[in-house]
Amino acid sequence: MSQLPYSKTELMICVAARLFEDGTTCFIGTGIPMLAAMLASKTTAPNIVPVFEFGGTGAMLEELPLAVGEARTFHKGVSALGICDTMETAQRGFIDYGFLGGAQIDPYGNLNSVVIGEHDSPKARLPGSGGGNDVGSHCWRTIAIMQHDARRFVPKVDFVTTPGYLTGPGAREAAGLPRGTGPMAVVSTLALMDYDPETCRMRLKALHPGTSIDEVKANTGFELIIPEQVTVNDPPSEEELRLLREEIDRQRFYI
Amino acid sequence: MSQLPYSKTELMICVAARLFEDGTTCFIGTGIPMLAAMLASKTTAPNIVPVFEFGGTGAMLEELPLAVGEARTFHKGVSALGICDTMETAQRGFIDYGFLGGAQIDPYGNLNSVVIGEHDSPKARLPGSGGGNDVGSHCWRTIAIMQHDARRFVPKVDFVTTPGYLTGPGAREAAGLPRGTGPMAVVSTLALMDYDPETCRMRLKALHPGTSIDEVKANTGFELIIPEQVTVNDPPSEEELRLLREEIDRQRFYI
Amino acid sequence: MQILESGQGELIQPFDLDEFREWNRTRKSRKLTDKVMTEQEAIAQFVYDGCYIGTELYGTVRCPMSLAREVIRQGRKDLRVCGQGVLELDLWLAAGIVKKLDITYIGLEVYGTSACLRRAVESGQVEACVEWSNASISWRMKAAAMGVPFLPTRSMLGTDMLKYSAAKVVEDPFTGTKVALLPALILDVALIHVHRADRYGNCQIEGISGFALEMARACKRLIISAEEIISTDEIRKYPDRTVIPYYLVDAVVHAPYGSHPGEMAYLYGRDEDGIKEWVEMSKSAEGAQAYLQKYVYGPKDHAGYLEIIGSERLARCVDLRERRQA
Amino acid sequence: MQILESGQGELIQPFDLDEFREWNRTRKSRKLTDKVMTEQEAIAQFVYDGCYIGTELYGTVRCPMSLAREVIRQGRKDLRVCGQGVLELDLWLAAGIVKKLDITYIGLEVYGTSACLRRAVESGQVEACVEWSNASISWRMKAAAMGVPFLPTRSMLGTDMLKYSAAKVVEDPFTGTKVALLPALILDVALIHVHRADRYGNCQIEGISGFALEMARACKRLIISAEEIISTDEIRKYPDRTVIPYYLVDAVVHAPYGSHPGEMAYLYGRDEDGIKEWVEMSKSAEGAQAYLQKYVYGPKDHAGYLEIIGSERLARCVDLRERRQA
Repeated sequence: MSQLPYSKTELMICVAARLFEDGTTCFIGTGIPMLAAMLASKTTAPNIVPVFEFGGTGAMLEELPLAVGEARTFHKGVSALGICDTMETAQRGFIDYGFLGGAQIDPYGNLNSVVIGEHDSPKARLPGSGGGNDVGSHCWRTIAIMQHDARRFVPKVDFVTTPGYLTGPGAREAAGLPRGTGPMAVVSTLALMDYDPETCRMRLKALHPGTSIDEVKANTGFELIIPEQVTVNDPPSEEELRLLREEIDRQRFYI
Repeated sequence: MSQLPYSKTELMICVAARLFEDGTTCFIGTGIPMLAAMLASKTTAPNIVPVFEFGGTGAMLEELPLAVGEARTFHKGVSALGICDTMETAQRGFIDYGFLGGAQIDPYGNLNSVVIGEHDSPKARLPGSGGGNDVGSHCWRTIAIMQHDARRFVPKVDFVTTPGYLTGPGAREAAGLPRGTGPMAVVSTLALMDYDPETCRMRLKALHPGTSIDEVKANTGFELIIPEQVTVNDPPSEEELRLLREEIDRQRFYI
Repeated sequence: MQILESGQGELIQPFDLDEFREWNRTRKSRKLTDKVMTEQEAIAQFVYDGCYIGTELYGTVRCPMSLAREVIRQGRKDLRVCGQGVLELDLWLAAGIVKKLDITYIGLEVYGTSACLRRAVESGQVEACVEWSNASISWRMKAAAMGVPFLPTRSMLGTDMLKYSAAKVVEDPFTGTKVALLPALILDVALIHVHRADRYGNCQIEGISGFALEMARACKRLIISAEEIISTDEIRKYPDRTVIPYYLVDAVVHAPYGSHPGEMAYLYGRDEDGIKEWVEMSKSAEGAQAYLQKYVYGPKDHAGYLEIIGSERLARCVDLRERRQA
Repeated sequence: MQILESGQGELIQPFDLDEFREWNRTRKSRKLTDKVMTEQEAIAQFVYDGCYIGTELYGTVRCPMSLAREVIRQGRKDLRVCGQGVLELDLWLAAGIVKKLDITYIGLEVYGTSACLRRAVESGQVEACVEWSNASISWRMKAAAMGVPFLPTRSMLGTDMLKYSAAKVVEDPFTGTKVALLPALILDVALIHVHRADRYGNCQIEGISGFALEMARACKRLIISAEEIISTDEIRKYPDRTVIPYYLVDAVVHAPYGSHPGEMAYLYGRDEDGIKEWVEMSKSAEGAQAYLQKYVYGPKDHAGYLEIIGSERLARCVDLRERRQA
């Protein structure tokens, strides 16, 4: 990929940014989601309402926030209360989309960010849920943004931190999670995935330019549904790259 | 009493005011408690912290509030949030005293301010609990301020709105109310009462000047405990009367 | 954790959290749209016969009185109503438009009990009075605002309040102590008066916030009246002052002196003569009707009402306001 | 309403609401007493080995970093700690003073995972990690702040989070839906950094309040550090800005740049170089110790720390601050 005029990360950010629906509320986690939200707000979704977990709502994203509580998350915002207000707003059904990361994802979109291995004697202790579980529980639709490899796309996550479709159709509702919620998409370094509405299992939707179905399969540790129609995502436009490089992440924290 | 240089109401306010303990938090209901709190803050208890249910805490009582939510309840206050904050502060055990009124009181200090007669076909519909039940549930000690007559001091209230000692010793704790709480005193137009620690029943403590034990008994609809020692309350001092008439209730809403 | 006691009061506004979520998803725009309209338009559009409605704070303090009068003027009826009230609920009771009450306190504070409440309840015109304490009703809204089905409390335990409420007593599974569970209260319509709002509905309140934050988050329709309409730039300058964000709001009504004859902290004091007029006239059913005729049915709208009051009297209320310390 | 599922995580801070009430009655003065003291005095007086302690907000944002460093400097150990952390909990983990964790997130945000957390947990130095989501831990404090034993939520349901927490799942007796009950969390000690406080502890915060309101009301001892000490007259001018009233507070520490290397909204931005220095050094246990030596054990106090940072660098942080819109 090195000869391409953009990195995998830049591509992933661009594809994620295009998923933002204008005029919706979006719960934004640390990292790539922040870049995607900024890019979206400067391109196709100027009227998204970013919500950051520690209280910032409706900020104008003029500078890239590096943390979900910092001043940029409520810069010229419409409100700035606290985490309870934000999370309760989500619990009441006011947050349309949640953008998340994780260390592992399974075919039902369950995410792990707690441990690799056994909980009480872990091979690797990961940071923990943070707001991830809450976002996955309460937002209407969630979008995961992940590096794509077989160690991350696993048949069964070591620990279900953030609920996807859990064990399949009806499982969220049976567990008491709000009706009609669940994962919508995964944006990886290789492709865009969605979920089959019948089985709630992950499905390839569109390849990134230069990626093959076989490459995606080889880097996925479970059987991904491959529909007959698989499209190809547009590469980053010149304008998208300019915005990312010259306005959004000038200091290159991520790209 | 008409030849006395003060009214029964003035006397009642003065006796109530003297019960305020300096340096404590006091939940103040509408009416007489407000006058008593103001008088206390200008005399023996300059450092009481008045708490009003809709959010005002630590106000300087320079003008008589006429309502528990008005600006005077947080005038130069230390905080002004909302009713949940105030009531939760009480539920956490931060409010020492609550000053209350009611239409009926029984020997255990239970207060009624909901109905006379049956709830669903009342002889008289009264205003309702307001914050009364909450104050009686959560404050450490409550003080009732009442007109004294046999229709108000009854063997059994028609409706238990605000919990006193309920049915007697241990009943509050058995019901789940916070440990160690309960009524402390009743200030009436005739006397000051407290509660016998053994039985939790109301007990005469001190007569108002010019009142006899027989008069109190005749105006009490249940058997009041009469201890061997019954003292007499001091009449309003000149300074107390001056404060009440010239500073606190200049417009004579109450006195 | 079994149920030890259930209040026999009717849950007069049953709730469904998932349905509320769906409402909030589909009926509440996230877009910044201009919501400024008149009292007439707001009440006509959002308040309907039989709806469950509430007002914040209460009649003499930062209360949406211009909206409360308009509800009567438009002939809405069979309302199910929550809360405490001074004046505003009295007017509704006098107008005969209240069918059921989740009641905490309806009275005249310093001026005693409410004759309107007595007439309406003792005659059976109000069909149900379900009892709650002031904190309990606020916590019921807080439950809805949090998106949860109930909140526990130690209020109401051991009393007849519990018995005539719709609360339930359970044993806390962590410590074994008894607590009352208060069911969430999701209002159909809420009316809230604030100091300042922008055209989209972002609101600021000065002084105590009563239960405005909870109620604004616990309703399906929210009508805001505001003393002043300010720019969104001003809102964005102090996002930490926005207690009600725009996406909760359905209508913004510019209502100067909207709380009259009640007060508005730092802006104007209460109109004691105006309050006393109601206190006196409401003692009889006829007097109450005469008052309604004069102040509610008579004037066409809030501007008409203020004309009756007169600018001199309003100016006196301004003189009486509490001032910020210099 | 039976218990459908119980998390197997340890309730590492059991609670007793009546005991908390008694504490609040007898150990929290209602008097306005001067509580200003140094970091050394506050930590020496109120933080003890084995106590359950928490910090608000987190390392890079309005975090009581000067207090967090002093806890290490004084050799406190066996701490039981709640929450999410960036930097501040990293320092504690590196210093080996944390025994048990109610964990939500410990990491370095933009800079990735925490090597200190990995070393401390994978080695068994931290004896227990009980899992909670960010909202859940805040709601646990909110339960304590409300004086109730639990709050319900729809977070954590259906996941391993519930299993490794100390929450319980029940059926809501009003609607039959499942909810998780989160047990109240009453901290022994809380550390909170604010923009302004008076000498008694009345506090104002600018911008988001994180979970400061909840934590301040959910602890037995509360140490406030403040960028600025202001007069009580100033507090009384805007009582609606007091998010933490004095009676909750045990100590007030004047700590300018108290959140460094994190930011303080409207006052100073984050010191990226300072944060990166920790990110790099903390990758190895030795590096982390060297950092502690340089910035924690080395300087005598917060003033000494600020001398090492230097006024030029602090001035650069001020230049980077977000400004209120003109």
